[in-house]
Amino acid sequence: DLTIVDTSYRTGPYAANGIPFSDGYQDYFTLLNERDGGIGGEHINIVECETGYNTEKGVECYEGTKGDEPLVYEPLSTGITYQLIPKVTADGFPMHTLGYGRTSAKNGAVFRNIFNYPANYWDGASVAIEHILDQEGGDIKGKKIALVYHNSAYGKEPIRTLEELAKKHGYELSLLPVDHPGQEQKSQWLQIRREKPDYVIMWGWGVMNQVAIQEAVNIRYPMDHFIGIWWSGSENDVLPAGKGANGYKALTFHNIGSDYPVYDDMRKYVVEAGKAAGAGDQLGTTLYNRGMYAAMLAAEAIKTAQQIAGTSKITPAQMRDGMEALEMTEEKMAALGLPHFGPAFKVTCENHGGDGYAAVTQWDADAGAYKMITGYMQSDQEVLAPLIEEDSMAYAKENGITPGCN
Amino acid sequence: MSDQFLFAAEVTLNGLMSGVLYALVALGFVLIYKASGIFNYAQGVMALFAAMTLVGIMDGQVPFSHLINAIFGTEIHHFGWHLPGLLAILLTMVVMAGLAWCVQQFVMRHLIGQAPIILFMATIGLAYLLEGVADLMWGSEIRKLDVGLPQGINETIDSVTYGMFGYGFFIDNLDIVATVIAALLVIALVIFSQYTKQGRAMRAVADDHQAALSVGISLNFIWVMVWSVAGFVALVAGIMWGTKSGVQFSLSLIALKALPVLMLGGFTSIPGAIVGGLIIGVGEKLFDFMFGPMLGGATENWFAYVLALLFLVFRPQGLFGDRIIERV
Amino acid sequence: MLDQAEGFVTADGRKIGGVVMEMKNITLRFGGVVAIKDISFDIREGEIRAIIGPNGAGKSSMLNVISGFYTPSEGEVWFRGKKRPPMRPYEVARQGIARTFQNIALFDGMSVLDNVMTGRLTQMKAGLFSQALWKGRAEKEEIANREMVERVIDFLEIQHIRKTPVSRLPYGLKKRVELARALAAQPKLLLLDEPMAGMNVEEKEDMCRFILDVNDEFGTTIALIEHDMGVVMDLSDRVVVMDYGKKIGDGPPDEVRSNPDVIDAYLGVAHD
Amino acid sequence: MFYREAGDFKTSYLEDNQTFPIRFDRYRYYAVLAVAFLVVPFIINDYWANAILLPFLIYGIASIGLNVLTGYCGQVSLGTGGFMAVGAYACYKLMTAFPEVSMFIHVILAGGITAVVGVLFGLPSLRIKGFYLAVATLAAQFFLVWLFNRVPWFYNYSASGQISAPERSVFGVLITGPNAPSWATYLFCLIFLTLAGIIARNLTRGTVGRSWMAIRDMDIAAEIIGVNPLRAKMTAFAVSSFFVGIAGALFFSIYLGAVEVGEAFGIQKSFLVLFMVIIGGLGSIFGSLAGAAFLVVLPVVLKLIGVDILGWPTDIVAHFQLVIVGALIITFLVLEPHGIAQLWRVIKEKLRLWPFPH
Amino acid sequence: MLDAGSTRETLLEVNNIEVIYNHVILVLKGVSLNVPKGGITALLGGNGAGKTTTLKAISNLLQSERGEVTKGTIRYRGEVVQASDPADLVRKGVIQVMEGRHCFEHLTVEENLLTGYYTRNTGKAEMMRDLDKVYTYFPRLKERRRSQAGYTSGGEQQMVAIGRALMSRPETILLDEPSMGLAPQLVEQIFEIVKDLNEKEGLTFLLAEQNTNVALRYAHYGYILESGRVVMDGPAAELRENPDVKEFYLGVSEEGRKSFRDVRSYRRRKRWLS
Ligand SMILES: Nc1ncnc2c1ncn2[C@@H]1O[C@H](COP(=O)(O)OP(=O)(O)OP(=O)(O)O)[C@@H](O)[C@H]1O
Ligand SMILES: Nc1ncnc2c1ncn2[C@@H]1O[C@H](COP(=O)(O)OP(=O)(O)OP(=O)(O)O)[C@@H](O)[C@H]1O
Ligand SMILES: [Mg+2]
Ligand SMILES: [Mg+2]
Repeated sequence: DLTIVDTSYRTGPYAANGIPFSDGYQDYFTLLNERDGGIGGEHINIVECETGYNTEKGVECYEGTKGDEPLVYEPLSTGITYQLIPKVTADGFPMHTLGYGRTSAKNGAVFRNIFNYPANYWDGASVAIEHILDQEGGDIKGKKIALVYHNSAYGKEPIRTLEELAKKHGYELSLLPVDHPGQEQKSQWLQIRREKPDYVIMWGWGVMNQVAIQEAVNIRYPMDHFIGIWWSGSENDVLPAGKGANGYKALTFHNIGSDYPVYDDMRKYVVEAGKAAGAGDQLGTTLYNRGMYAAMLAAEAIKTAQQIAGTSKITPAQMRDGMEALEMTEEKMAALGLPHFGPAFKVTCENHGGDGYAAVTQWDADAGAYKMITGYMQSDQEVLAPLIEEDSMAYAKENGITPGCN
Repeated sequence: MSDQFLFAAEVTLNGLMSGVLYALVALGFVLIYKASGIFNYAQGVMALFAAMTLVGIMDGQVPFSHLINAIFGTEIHHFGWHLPGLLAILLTMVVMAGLAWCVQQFVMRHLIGQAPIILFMATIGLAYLLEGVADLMWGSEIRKLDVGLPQGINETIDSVTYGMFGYGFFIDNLDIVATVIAALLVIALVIFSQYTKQGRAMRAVADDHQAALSVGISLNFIWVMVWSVAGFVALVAGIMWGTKSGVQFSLSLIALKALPVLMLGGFTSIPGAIVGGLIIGVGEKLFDFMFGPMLGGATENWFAYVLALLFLVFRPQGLFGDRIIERV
Repeated sequence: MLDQAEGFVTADGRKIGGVVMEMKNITLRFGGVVAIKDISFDIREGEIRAIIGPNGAGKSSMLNVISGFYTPSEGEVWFRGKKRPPMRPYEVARQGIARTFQNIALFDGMSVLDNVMTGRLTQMKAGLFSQALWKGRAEKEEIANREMVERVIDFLEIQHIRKTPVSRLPYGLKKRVELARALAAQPKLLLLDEPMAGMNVEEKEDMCRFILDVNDEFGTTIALIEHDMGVVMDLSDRVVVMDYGKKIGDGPPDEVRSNPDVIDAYLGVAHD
Repeated sequence: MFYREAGDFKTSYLEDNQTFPIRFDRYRYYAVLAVAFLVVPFIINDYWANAILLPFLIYGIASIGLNVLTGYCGQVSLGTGGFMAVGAYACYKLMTAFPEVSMFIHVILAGGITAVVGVLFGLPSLRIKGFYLAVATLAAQFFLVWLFNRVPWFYNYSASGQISAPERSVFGVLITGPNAPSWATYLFCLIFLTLAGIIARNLTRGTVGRSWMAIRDMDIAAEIIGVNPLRAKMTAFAVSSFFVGIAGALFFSIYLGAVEVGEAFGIQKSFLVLFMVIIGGLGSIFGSLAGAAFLVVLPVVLKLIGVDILGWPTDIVAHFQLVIVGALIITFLVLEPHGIAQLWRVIKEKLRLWPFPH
Repeated sequence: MLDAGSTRETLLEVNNIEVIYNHVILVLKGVSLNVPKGGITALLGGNGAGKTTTLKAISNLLQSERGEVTKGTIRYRGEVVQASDPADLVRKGVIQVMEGRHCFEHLTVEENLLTGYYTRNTGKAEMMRDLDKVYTYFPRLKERRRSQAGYTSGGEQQMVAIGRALMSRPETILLDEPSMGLAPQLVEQIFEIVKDLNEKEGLTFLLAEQNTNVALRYAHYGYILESGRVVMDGPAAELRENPDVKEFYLGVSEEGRKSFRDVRSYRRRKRWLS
């Protein structure tokens, strides 16, 4: 048996987002267990631990589960991630933060046990600008871009990148923080209404997303000029605003919808067999897909690790090596029944974060679904790489880590 | 007129409207405080519970379905009906009255004559309980609430003001509705508490449980009544806020927006809730408008509290609160 | 008989000294209500001074003015020959004025002992650090004051309830604890607001005994409000009579008792 | 007669004044201390330390602090989270600025800084009372959190705005960072809790304590009796914030290791500590600890029963947990409004009379 | 005639009740009382004897003080009323004037009085008539009708409390220390009112009083309570003549009333029990 811990949150302020993600994450492993008899013959044992998006409970979950020798942690909370970075490093567990967490963990030479492939926040910020550039025919000099962000470590992540990119592309960036929980955003949106920025980028989570989109609809902000990060891009976020939300854009680093062969198996082996983690009604939603994607990446890493270690019963340390050697290719994804589901990338010790590919989706209110409207675009590595270097080295210095790959 | 000025005017107007929404939540607090001297921590959760129940009833969701399914392995989710908003609201009111009865029967009745802080604590317990029950009953997904309230920019005001100043004012239709409802509620509640026998009894209860009992006021009745009314107010607040942001856990956090309003207006004053709401609404919006950029924004959360605090230093019972009796 | 400067000697031979406290033309208003109208009177060293009058006459308000809780709208308070500037009640307490309250104001959450110990707060000076470590001054002071307080407790015969929370005590005992708390402060001037309300004759007798003993043994000056005419007439050396905020009589008990205004406004029938 | 105090005579006021006047209590207290200091460190493991004991010890300190203010001095405060944040950030700044200085000193200094801030925010209490004050203290909560979020100096200009504790040791033993052994972190916090308990107890049984309680029970009468309300309230705010600040410093440096201010020290924290104090018992040091233990341990136990033993889905367990905690709070209050401490007192009184009903 | 008046019919019957506070403090140890219809019954006794507790037990107000009646029964007109809601009891005609006033501080004097009318539904005109009646009893209240009760003097609050009870037109009034804090004139006046109501309207009174002197002058029958037990009872006239009562409760010994100044030596009270 191999153990996977799912630190989920099905209660509290972010439950609506935590549930589909966790469902997808668990269902994929259940599928492997049911259909393939596990990975490499090893049954996957899922241990779920409820964090309520609360760091202390996250720590408790970690301490409570680490005795089970789980292969990887996926906390789905930037706060818990920061908590666990030193702990997992000391205890030798790998941790994967899929599109969240500490961006500079991309530098695997410093963050040996932390992985944040295939994309991180800074990639997100960069791709959003990339998309705007596309829309504007490559020139956004003098354009106004507003960032509406959750006033927390998470929300502040893209600021540095956007500022750097502003220097490069010559747009004007204005910052509009929204305090937790973000139920009331009138002043931010009145300001947007007055200043009429050409684009609005959003870094929100939870109720902040819904309110922002509703307010944008209210002031009749052109929705196709409103771009959210992937954590602001779930169905939950647009549904309360109804038809008005049509045209809203959000980033993603994986595909959406349930139009993949793997879903047939999923229905057959998991949902209809009554083995689904949740109600089984979330298949194909953005966050469910993201959870499943995370599970799939973990499963592939396990396979890689098994190959390297030459044994099916791997340890967390071997899992770490497997993750560091993970290579996602189109063929692999197609074979899994998930063709083109995410970007192809290859993890190395120097690069724990993938290549920073992301795409843009757009909400179609009539169809009630997001649609991919672009292919995967790469973030501006030229700008990002030095930033990551700088931040990770600062961390290394503060914590007395000698960066290195062996 | 300068642009800056017009914009400030627009911000002010919108601040007033947000203030009304805060006041709607604050009203529930005031009612219960007035009738029992209890600071009802559960008011926010009640709004959440009411809104969830309303949506659940409208959509014909089976209560506790997740739990039932988990235990019995069944697959039930929906009754398969869709009720019109008004009917669902009526049914929700019945549920809220039931809740009020339970609160009275299982909590308040046993705590007659206790110190305010202990009653406060009991409402904390209630908040936990209710939150858990709401989740078990209706699940934690975000749901859209649409009882047919208009939403979005009010075209008339926009075009009229455009004609007048060359700058169209933004006013949300939902806010207008909220204002009307709040005004009606306040008038009704003021009349009730100030001029009726039950209202007088309610205030008597707040002062002294024992003495109220001794003159024959039935605390049971008063509390069921007041909690029902507070439940109704919570429902109204839940509908307004739920329409804005969808029905979800965070609705229970709107209580935090109501607290400074409460302080400013006075815990015991119904009109105070409205006036306090308006002041806080305008204050925080204008402050953010004028000093936000300088201070790095997101000042709203603390500004309301600091404003209320400064104000209280000069008038410790809030604007319209009952004078705090200090005698020996 | 009254010699303004020197004081006088009472029938039973106690010597009453000079003026300690003098109220000059005190007026007190609350919004529209005039609780006290232009009242002057004095209290002499060592005497028992009674204030009487119908309900709502302004007696308690007068005590509140003396103890600094109300600031008079007009008029002056002279204490020990000096005009008293406006001060906070606790500063007044530190000058040696202690009191009891009409509606018992004990500290409900504390035991009788602790309540009485609060009476000594004005005397305790140990710093926070010393108290935190319970060493040095704090400990010594605590014990010294405890001894003093135990004497008061013995004196008032409340030893048996020393450790009882006051909220559980019956009314009468609460009044006694209040007196104990005031006495613990070893005041120069003791103000008592209806100390005997709600007591039966026997308890009143005890209470009178205590009051007289305090007055005798420590020479404490006492100002007291009481509705029981028997008590007032027997105990007090001089009586002020108030009615609707005005002073309608002032003098030795016998004189007051036969004052027609007083009979009219307060006593009803001439009391025996 | 399980519990006896008869035959336990006191011959001096000194003895009568001690913390545990009853011999039986005193022995039990020594026994608990002995186990906590001499036995637990040897059997502790990471899970017990990080999931249960550290949070218990730290919340214990915080709730002793809040109990001083709320339970003893009657000033209800909802600013605890904000004050804990002050302690945490003070500790962080001190740790990074003076790496060689002992953590003991940093933690105590952090407490001191918090005390100053606490006094500042306590000033309005001279005018504002009751629930008005409670709500007013939220101003401190929100303002402080906003400030720490806003001013980069506080988080040493780190990109994410988080602060994380560098490794520090005391007497050569690591006590912060992931490699700190759990017995060391445990002992470190335990020492602070013990000190806090003793100091709080000494203060509350002496002069300041009485002036606090006088203010709590009837502030006007207290002032007329001679209690200086300014002094009483400000010392209460100072002492309370001192403890809360220490708790915040430990919470950040020893327990979590990295915090984001809004999340770790948000309003939820303020409420949590207040719940502990009220459930445990206002005006009781033992109550503070009991309340902390209750709210730290209960969820863990419920989770254990629900998930591990009954095997229910985690979300249902989590929801039930809310229901059960809520119902328990209410039941407790109905049974005994003055908290666990009072419940304990009543049980003792009953035991003393046992087997007679009264 | 004062000492007659009462009828044979027992209205309120307290049978051997025991009251415990806080689960542990036993306060009443078997108290039995009979209150005849149309009579004035006095409950006398020293501090802490349990008078207030007895009255609260009757009117069911103990619950909020964490006290409970653990033994015995209380009947009103033959009906067991222990379990009923205090409000029901008021509707049945029993109202209590609590010790220590208990006014509604934030309500005005007039509003306080009107709360007494809560259980009645006889219309506004009736209400105003009753209000006027209370004002004629207590003219001082009329002057202060618009003031917040919390700011009125102690005696005024006592008047409010009594007036409030009268507003409910009860059949039986439980008066707890009505004379406390009232000026002598007013004490007489209140007892005159009691007598008046008793004789003219046939109201029944149970009054706990420390002012034994006055109480026994107006009451028909008296019970004396000592540490939770009834130690003596009898018609008021008899009690007045009892030497012990005379000495300890009326303050008169063989030599007649003595000055408070002269009670030099401490005397230990003679206990009837224990
Ligand atoms: N703080 C206040 N605000 C308004 N009115 C007040 C205040 N304090 C006292 N009064 C009024 O002043 C008058 C005098 O009150 P005070 O308490 O001094 O009377 P008293 O002589 O002590 O009467 P009693 O014998 O009934 O206690 C009363 O009518 C009372 O209502
Ligand atoms: N809430 C309570 N908790 C505990 N004990 C109480 C409580 N209330 C009263 N007692 C106790 O009950 C006993 C009787 O009190 P009660 O108030 O009935 O006396 P009382 O006869 O009315 O005295 P008084 O004349 O002083 O009013 C007292 O010894 C008192 O200590
Ligand atoms: Mg008075
Ligand atoms: Mg009594």
